[in-house]
Amino acid sequence: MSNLLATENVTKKFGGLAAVNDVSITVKQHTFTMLIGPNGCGKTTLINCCTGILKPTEGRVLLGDTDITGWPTHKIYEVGFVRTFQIPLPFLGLTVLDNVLGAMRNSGEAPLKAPHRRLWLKEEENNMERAMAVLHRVRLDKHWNKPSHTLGAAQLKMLEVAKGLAAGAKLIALDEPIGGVDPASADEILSHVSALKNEGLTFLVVEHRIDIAAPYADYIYAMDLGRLISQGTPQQVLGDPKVIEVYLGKGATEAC
Amino acid sequence: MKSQSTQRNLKSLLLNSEILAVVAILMALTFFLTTRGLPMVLTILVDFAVFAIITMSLNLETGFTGIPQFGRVLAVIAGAFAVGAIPGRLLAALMGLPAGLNYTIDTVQFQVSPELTAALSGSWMLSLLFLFICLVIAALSGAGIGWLTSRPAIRLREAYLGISLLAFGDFLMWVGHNWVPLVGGSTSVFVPDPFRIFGGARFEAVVIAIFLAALLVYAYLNRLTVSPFGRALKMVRDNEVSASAAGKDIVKIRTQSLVIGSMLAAIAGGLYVIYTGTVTAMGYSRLVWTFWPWAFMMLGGIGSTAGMLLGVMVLTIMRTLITVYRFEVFGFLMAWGINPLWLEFTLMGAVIIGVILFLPHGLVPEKVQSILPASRVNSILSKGFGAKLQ
Amino acid sequence: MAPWLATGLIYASALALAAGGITLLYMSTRTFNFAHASMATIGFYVIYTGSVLGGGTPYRYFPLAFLIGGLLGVICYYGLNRPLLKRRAVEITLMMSTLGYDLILLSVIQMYCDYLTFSRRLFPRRVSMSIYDFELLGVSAATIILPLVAIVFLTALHLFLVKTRFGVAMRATIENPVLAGASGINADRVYMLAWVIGGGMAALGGAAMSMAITGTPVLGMNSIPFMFAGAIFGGLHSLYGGILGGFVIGMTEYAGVFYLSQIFGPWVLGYRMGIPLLLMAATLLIFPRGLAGIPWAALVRNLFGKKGGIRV
Amino acid sequence: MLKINKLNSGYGKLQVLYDLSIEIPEKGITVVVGPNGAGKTTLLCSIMGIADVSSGEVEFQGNSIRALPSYLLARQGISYVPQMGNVFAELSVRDNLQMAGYLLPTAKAKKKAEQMTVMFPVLKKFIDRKAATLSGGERRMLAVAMGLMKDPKLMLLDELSTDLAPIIAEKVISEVARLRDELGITILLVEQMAKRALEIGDTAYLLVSGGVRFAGKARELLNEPELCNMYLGIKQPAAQNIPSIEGSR
Amino acid sequence: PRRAAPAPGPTEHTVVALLPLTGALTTFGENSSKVAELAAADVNEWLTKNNKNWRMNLVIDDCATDPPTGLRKMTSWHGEGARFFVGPMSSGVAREVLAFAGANSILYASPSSTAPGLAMEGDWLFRFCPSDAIQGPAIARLIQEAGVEHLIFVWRGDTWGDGLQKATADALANTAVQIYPELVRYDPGLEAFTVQAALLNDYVGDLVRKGVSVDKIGIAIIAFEEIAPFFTAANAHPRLRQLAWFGSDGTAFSAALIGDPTASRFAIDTKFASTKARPEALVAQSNYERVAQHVYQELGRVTDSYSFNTYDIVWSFARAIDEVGYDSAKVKEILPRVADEWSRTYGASGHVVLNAAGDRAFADYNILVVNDKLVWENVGYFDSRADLIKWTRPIY
Ligand SMILES: Nc1ncnc2c1ncn2[C@@H]1O[C@H](COP(=O)(O)OP(=O)(O)OP(=O)(O)O)[C@@H](O)[C@H]1O
Ligand SMILES: Nc1ncnc2c1ncn2[C@@H]1O[C@H](COP(=O)(O)OP(=O)(O)OP(=O)(O)O)[C@@H](O)[C@H]1O
Ligand SMILES: [Mg+2]
Ligand SMILES: [Mg+2]
Repeated sequence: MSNLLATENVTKKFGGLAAVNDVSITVKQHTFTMLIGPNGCGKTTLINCCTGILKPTEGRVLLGDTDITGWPTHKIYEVGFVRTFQIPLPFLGLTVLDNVLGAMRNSGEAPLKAPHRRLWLKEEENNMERAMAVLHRVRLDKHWNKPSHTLGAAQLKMLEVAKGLAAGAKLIALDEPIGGVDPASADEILSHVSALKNEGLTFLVVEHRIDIAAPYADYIYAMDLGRLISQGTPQQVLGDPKVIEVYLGKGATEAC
Repeated sequence: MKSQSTQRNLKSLLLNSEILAVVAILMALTFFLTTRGLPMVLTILVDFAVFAIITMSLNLETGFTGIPQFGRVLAVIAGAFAVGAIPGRLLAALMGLPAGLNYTIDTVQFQVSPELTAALSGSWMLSLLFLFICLVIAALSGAGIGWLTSRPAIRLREAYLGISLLAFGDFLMWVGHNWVPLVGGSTSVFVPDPFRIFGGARFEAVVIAIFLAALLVYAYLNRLTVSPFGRALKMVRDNEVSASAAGKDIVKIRTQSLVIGSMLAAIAGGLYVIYTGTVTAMGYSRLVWTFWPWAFMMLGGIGSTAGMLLGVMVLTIMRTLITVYRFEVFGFLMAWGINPLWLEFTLMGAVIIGVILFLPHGLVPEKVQSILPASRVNSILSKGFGAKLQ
Repeated sequence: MAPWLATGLIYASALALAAGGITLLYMSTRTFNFAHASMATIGFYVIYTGSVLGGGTPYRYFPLAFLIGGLLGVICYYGLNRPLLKRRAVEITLMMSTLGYDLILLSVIQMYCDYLTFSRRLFPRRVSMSIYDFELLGVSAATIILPLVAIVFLTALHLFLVKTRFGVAMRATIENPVLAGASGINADRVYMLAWVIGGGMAALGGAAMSMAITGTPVLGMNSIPFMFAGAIFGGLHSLYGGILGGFVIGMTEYAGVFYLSQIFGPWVLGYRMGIPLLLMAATLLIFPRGLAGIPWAALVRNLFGKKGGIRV
Repeated sequence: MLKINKLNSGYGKLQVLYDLSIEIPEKGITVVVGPNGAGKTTLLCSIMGIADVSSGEVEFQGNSIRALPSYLLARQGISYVPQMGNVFAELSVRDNLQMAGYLLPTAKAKKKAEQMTVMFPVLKKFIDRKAATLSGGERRMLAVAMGLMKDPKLMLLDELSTDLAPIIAEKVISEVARLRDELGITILLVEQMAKRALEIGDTAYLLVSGGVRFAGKARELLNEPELCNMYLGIKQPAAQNIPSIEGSR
Repeated sequence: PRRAAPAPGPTEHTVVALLPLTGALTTFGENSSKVAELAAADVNEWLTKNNKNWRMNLVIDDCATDPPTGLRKMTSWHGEGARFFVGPMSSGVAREVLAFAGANSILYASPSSTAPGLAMEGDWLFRFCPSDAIQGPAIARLIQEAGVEHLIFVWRGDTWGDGLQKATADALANTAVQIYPELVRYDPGLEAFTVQAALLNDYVGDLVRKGVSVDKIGIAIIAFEEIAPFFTAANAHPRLRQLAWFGSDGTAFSAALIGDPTASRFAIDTKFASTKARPEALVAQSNYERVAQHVYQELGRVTDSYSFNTYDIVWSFARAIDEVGYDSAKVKEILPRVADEWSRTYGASGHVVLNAAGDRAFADYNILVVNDKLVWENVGYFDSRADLIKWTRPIY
């Protein structure tokens, strides 16, 4: 398995605070890689640095062999790397389905082509089929035609995940995909992600609900205070005393 | 199953807002035609058509893309000034008449413009060509100003952008008023009239031409926005961060929207000055060319192109009625020393407020629905979604 | 005193008051108040009517102008703004609704002028308030009094917002009314107070402005771009920014046109509104959040060669 | 303390809750659990007068509070921590805390804020930063702190543990238990970490599709394997208290 | 209502007065609207007395000195069937509606548009006031009479101001008067003039430094009601008070000037002289007094010179319509003749002779100054045919 995403000594400073400090991780192809760590340790910031929302202060981000450091977000999307947001950012004026369709590629987005329906209709239909399938998996298919501002909190989270999954990328970063989602649905979403992984996609997932998510993980990175503190298979990392101390807490120790 | 779906199609066709809008408009016009005669209808139509184009362009930028375009007058001015300044000069230069900086000076105009119009009214070919050139020049200058305004639009947000545009709209008007070689400063410049060739039917011809232009713009915008492009615009409007994460180039999309919108508004400005036959810089005030279109847009329903037509039509008819019937209906106010003249402002204000309070989404609310035709959506839905992914 | 300075000072103070009101309303209700135009005009007509019919100096009627402006603000709040805020209307809707209100006020102003013209035999459509002014320390009193009024008033307001929790409550309420309510903040009172003060400031601004330039029924309508420009130039997230912006816009307009026309000739006069606008545009392009958004500290640090980039 | 009788409510035309009746006993923790979209948040919104209540009664300490605006509820001692939008993103952390203590005397508010920064040291560290720049979990901590500060009689807590690292989540939940035990505050807790919540809770309601599916003692719900499995994703028998990390598949 | 007493039997013919009731020219618009009402009432009285079978329905509308608004109002009223318009007052609006009026056979007559560029043959616009090409020489002559050798121009930058300034400058072209090269043109919307006054002071200073004596310097100001704030601002510069200032018909009889103590004092000190079209030897039946009285009664002010033209326009329309019916094409043919005939006896503005372009052919100008009692006083007149000023009380 080759490396799909690699960060090389990425550092991000906000004023004096180094939110991410010299972090190098690699995400191998066709894996479910998890990123864990206490609140504010820099997980979201790291993903933001990888996807162009923020520019790293130092270090490089590589996607395959391409250096994508500092690229704008939409260009990173172009090369097959999408992300979802921890706090959902839906397109409130669009329907649930259009939210998902909008995250997919369609050549009808060029203003010169847009007025000629013939040129993009087929594409749109295929997209819709796929979008509906994804919505089905996150249990939003019933709501496909609702404006997204009428969804509840967890449903928005699922929509956010659906947008990521449908985008047709090879690497998908999910920032807390199951926060606030009920355990049954959470399992369903993650098993879907797992199925996609088996079909050839790669995932980088941030999640606090270790009990539900860890079983799906192939590899885990743990961070604290902006630095990597542990990495390895789930067993190794979750058993690591450092991780237990800063992240999992005593309660979890006993279980392991 | 099949008959049921055709029935549903028929029903959705009837409830289709565009069709409703067209029917309502036709009914209003027929009413005026029978009760007040053709001139009234033409009067309404020409006002309607010019402002419909402007309002639709505003809707593209504001309703779809979320740019607070409080400087609509900028693009209208660009089109009007360009058509006032350039095509006439070109023609004059061709004919060996003064076409330089002094072309716009009152006394020169006074000699040149009858000759130009005479030349145009002699040849269909020339008139048509001239009209075409006017429109192209208007479109180009509109696109130019759209591109220019898109530069700050990248950096400035919301109110900052809206108010900057508003202020610069005022400023551009003053430039036209002060810099004589542009459009004659305070003493307007004449636009050679390509419709003079219709002789006595000139007014009717102009009205029909502008009306057709408005319909064309409508058709174009409708096709342009009911498409993935339109959806991308709305994504940018709703959430820029999320839109860029979904692969949309915010800068590019905002620029595209501003360029297309401004181009259309400039064409409307160009058509308007061809219709009036003159460009007076001071005529391009924010009240008329920015705020009225905004009011039309609010009434029509932000984000809905068909709504724009309906909104402009309703308010145009209303404004005409207010102008004409003010004294008859509200004459009694004179008893209290209130001049019904001012009711035009009162009523326009009341309409804006009423619409916002009681019809917050306008006459034709923005449609939240798929851009695919309903039949295709249904067939996809009926297939079930277990279908394979990727 | 430079010839432009007297008028410039009055005009700039007036703009500072008006722009401050716009900023206040924007901060507290997200409403960009177009009705500021007519409220300002009404402020002018209050002091005009007072001076003509009631006698005495115009300054006696400034408090009344403030009150009437505040009243107009309250009407706007209960009639328009409140229902819309309840509905969580978007910014442009709020903005447009005040345009409707402005048009209605404008027609009321015109009707009132009709009344003054026909029943009172006055010339309300073109008024030089300066003829009601008196002389103080060798200059017209307005040159001294109005900047003072502006400074005192704005300082008091600033202190009120900073020293009490009201200022924070105001920003909190508009950002998240639900949470603000759950924290025990009475949104109604916050909004209403903002409208009283904002409307009052508009009227004060209009009244002050009429001491420098001719009062007409479109006094406010003609100067509203500058009030707005002042507000955004200063930065909409800070009251002091709005005040500063209004002042700078007013001063540059007068000073700029004076000095530039001496250098380049009188043709510059025609483009006078461009001077503050270009300054504003240039500033906003570098600092998109206006004067109050300029990281002065970092700038100064940079100037003195210390490391650390400017963050905007 | 809080009594809800035959409540019907929703958003505009959309009805979410149907004839819902719930009672919250004084000085206890009432846990409301249920799958997504069941209407838990809507329930809290209806109490606070944010959702549209079409019929039914809401009584707080014997008085109807159905028509009261939320600021008056706050003044009666109800503190609400929403699920989303629970901090003032554009304000600094300090101002957020100040707003939370809006109803308290200034000195007391200061002291309380102090206490909160002791409980969540991050807040102290970031006291002058805009809340919008906090990380997801830090935001949630701020929200919880703001809720705790208000010195309430009744607290409505919507999904406290979301976005929190397990160690913090545990801390927050035990803090909730402490509030009840030491200060005698009545608490209505909506939680997705159902198991943990039910362990500390006294009364429990299981909400499904806008109706009550189970009402009773919290421990009893944990002993209903079918409900637990179907709606709460709790797969182990109740006896085994601690979540296992690897074992569930 | 505004409609002047229509009787039930006879047909009504609509005449629309498009006047600026808002915007910069409000005062003129108000005066003219009162006068138009008076004229319509007089016309209808005459029609009734003579048992005519039609009545005039006069409608007053506001065009706000704004070209698009003016055009919209005209199209709306045209849609209602109106074919005759009194106004618009400003040349800008008059020009905006030119093409529309031409294409739709709408006859309109302006009481006050003076732009030379609108002097076109065959168009549908009549102008009952002389174009600037006639007033310019009057002001020029006045300037020469005052013994001024260096003239500084300051004027209102709109169609009217630009036109009149140009006409005056043209008339001065071959005289001994030198025009100062810096030309001060200000925004028509401008309401504060400290900067302009300061500039003028600089220019005077410049001339003085070059050795020109102050009594050889004059300032021609072409302004409307803003003359009052302008003088207030100029008053701050003592040197400006020593020069001779010249006005135009825009400032003649300005009520604002009289009403402002500082400004009127300044006008007295500078012998501020304004020109105003002079009714040619008014006959006894002239309606001049009647119009002046009416406005004074209604509005409590001295009316402006254009309002007399308004009165004559309404009557000329009425007489012509009475002759050939409500047919704008026919009226267009006979209007010059009718106006000539009627005004010879009754014209409020004196005898109206229209030239080939449909503009008032010639006119004499009264010279008006503010006297010590703060009233406008006529001190002489300019004879346009002889190109000289006949003083009744020489001021220079
Ligand atoms: N724009 C910003 N300005 C200043 N500090 C920031 C900004 N964004 C994030 N931070 C800080 O950087 C640190 C890392 O934040 P980040 O969002 O990456 O945390 P996280 O690991 O995702 O935490 P959580 O699990 O709570 O979401 C936090 O302390 C946060 O407060
Ligand atoms: N503002 C709203 N407008 C319209 N419908 C809404 C709104 N908020 C929620 N809903 C709908 O109400 C239903 C119940 O939502 P609610 O948020 O109360 O569920 P919940 O039990 O809190 O779920 P979650 O676990 O997601 O928090 C959902 O179907 C949702 O789509
Ligand atoms: Mg995070
Ligand atoms: Mg919820």
